[in-house]
Amino acid sequence: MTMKVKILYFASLREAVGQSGEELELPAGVETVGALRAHLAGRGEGWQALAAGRNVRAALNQRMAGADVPIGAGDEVAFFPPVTGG
Amino acid sequence: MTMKVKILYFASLREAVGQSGEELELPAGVETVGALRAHLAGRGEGWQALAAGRNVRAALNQRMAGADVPIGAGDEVAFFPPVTGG
Amino acid sequence: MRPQVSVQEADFDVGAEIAALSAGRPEVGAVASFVGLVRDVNDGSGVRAMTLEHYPGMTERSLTDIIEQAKRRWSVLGMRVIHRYGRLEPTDRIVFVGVASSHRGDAFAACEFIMDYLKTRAPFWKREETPEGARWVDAREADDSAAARWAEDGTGDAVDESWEEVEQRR
Amino acid sequence: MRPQVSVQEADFDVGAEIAALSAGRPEVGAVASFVGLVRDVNDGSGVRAMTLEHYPGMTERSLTDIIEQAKRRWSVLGMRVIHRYGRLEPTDRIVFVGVASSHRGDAFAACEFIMDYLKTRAPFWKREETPEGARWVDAREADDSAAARWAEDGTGDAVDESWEEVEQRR
Repeated sequence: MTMKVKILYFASLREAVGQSGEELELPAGVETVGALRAHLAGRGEGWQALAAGRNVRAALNQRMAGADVPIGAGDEVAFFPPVTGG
Repeated sequence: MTMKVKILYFASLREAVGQSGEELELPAGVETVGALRAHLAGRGEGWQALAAGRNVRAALNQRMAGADVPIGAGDEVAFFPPVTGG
Repeated sequence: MRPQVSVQEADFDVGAEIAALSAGRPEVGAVASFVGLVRDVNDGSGVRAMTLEHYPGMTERSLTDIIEQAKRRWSVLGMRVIHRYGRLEPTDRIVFVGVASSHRGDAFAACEFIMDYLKTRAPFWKREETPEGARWVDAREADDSAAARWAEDGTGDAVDESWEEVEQRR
Repeated sequence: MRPQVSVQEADFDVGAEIAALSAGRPEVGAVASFVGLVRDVNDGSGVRAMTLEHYPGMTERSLTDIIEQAKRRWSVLGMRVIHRYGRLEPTDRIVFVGVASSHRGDAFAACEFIMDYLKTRAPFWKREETPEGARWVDAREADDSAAARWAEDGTGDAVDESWEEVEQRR
């Protein structure tokens, strides 16, 4: 069974990872927003911007989501720095 | 020595006393805003709107003034109900 | 120089007033504003129109005092108060307050402060025309308590308390 | 029907937006509004211009969520939020929030609430051009605490806390 998710990166995080988004087949064991973040940070170099200790926020299907929130096939997951609107 | 003051009445109080203002030679012993109010209330009829117990505010020379504030020659004293602006 | 306070019969241009508070001033990051309008109901009665009476001279002075208090209290870069008088009908504008600041917290606080004090201190009186006849609007308890929120030490409000309270205290 | 939320590159007409909130609605007595503008300084550096990036789709959704929260919380008759994105220069308008109510207390509170939440929850990011180069603006501590004032039970804010706090709590 395929477990594809859509991932988006914004602002300084988008610049750090060098792309605005990607489609990804979830590796086995990556079942939460936090696990996905850790998986991506493991790619090294610019992806370190997603490492633990960095001030990163996430959204699942366009709603703010904590690290524990489960993810599944077809979800849209976004990572970005704290917002600075208005 | 003459002790003339200018007195103004506004809104429902103006209607109650039947005039918008007057010049008055202060009677002997009337030396505060409160004493002036009591003096005017003593005129009877519509002037009862100035009697103790009625919700009346006063200004001396265009600033809100309590009953104890002294008045003197040339002052402008105004009596009116609580304001309802905005 | 534009006036900070206007007491007038004429209507005003809200967009132009707000724009003027920040025009050519790149240090302004926030403009909070308020527009008060005539409602068609008050205390359960239908209101066809109202007439606002004021105390010429004291009105301008009290609005200027309120603005000066706000200036001492918050970091503001510009303020504007316009209050109409005369006969007004439902949906007509009555009052405008606009405050420019570098930051939104100061702009909001000063704007609300000015409105609360204006309601309780500026010498305006409303007379409403209802189907049951004309009537003077009574001061609302809620307005006094809104203004009291801002009192720091009570001295500024002492002259505003009702006469009865002063007399009872003697 | 007019939209309640707009996310757009174009500028907006503040006077028209405020007027629309009360037009033909004689039950509206108060319209509180806020305009946010680009400043030429931030954290001590000169700002020549800035670019606002956003998350299309989530932006509209989060602004609509904020409005719905405000509706549940205060007695409001109309609300309007406009937020621009793209490149903006000092004195340019960024954001408009307007709230109509019967009473001014509700209008002010809902307007400030929406701005505080917008600053901390709506997915916008500012990149400033300064003489030292371009830089992303860091989230300000003051904005988070302004939004926290409104939290009733904490549940709504739990997802907004920083990742570090979540991890430390485990």
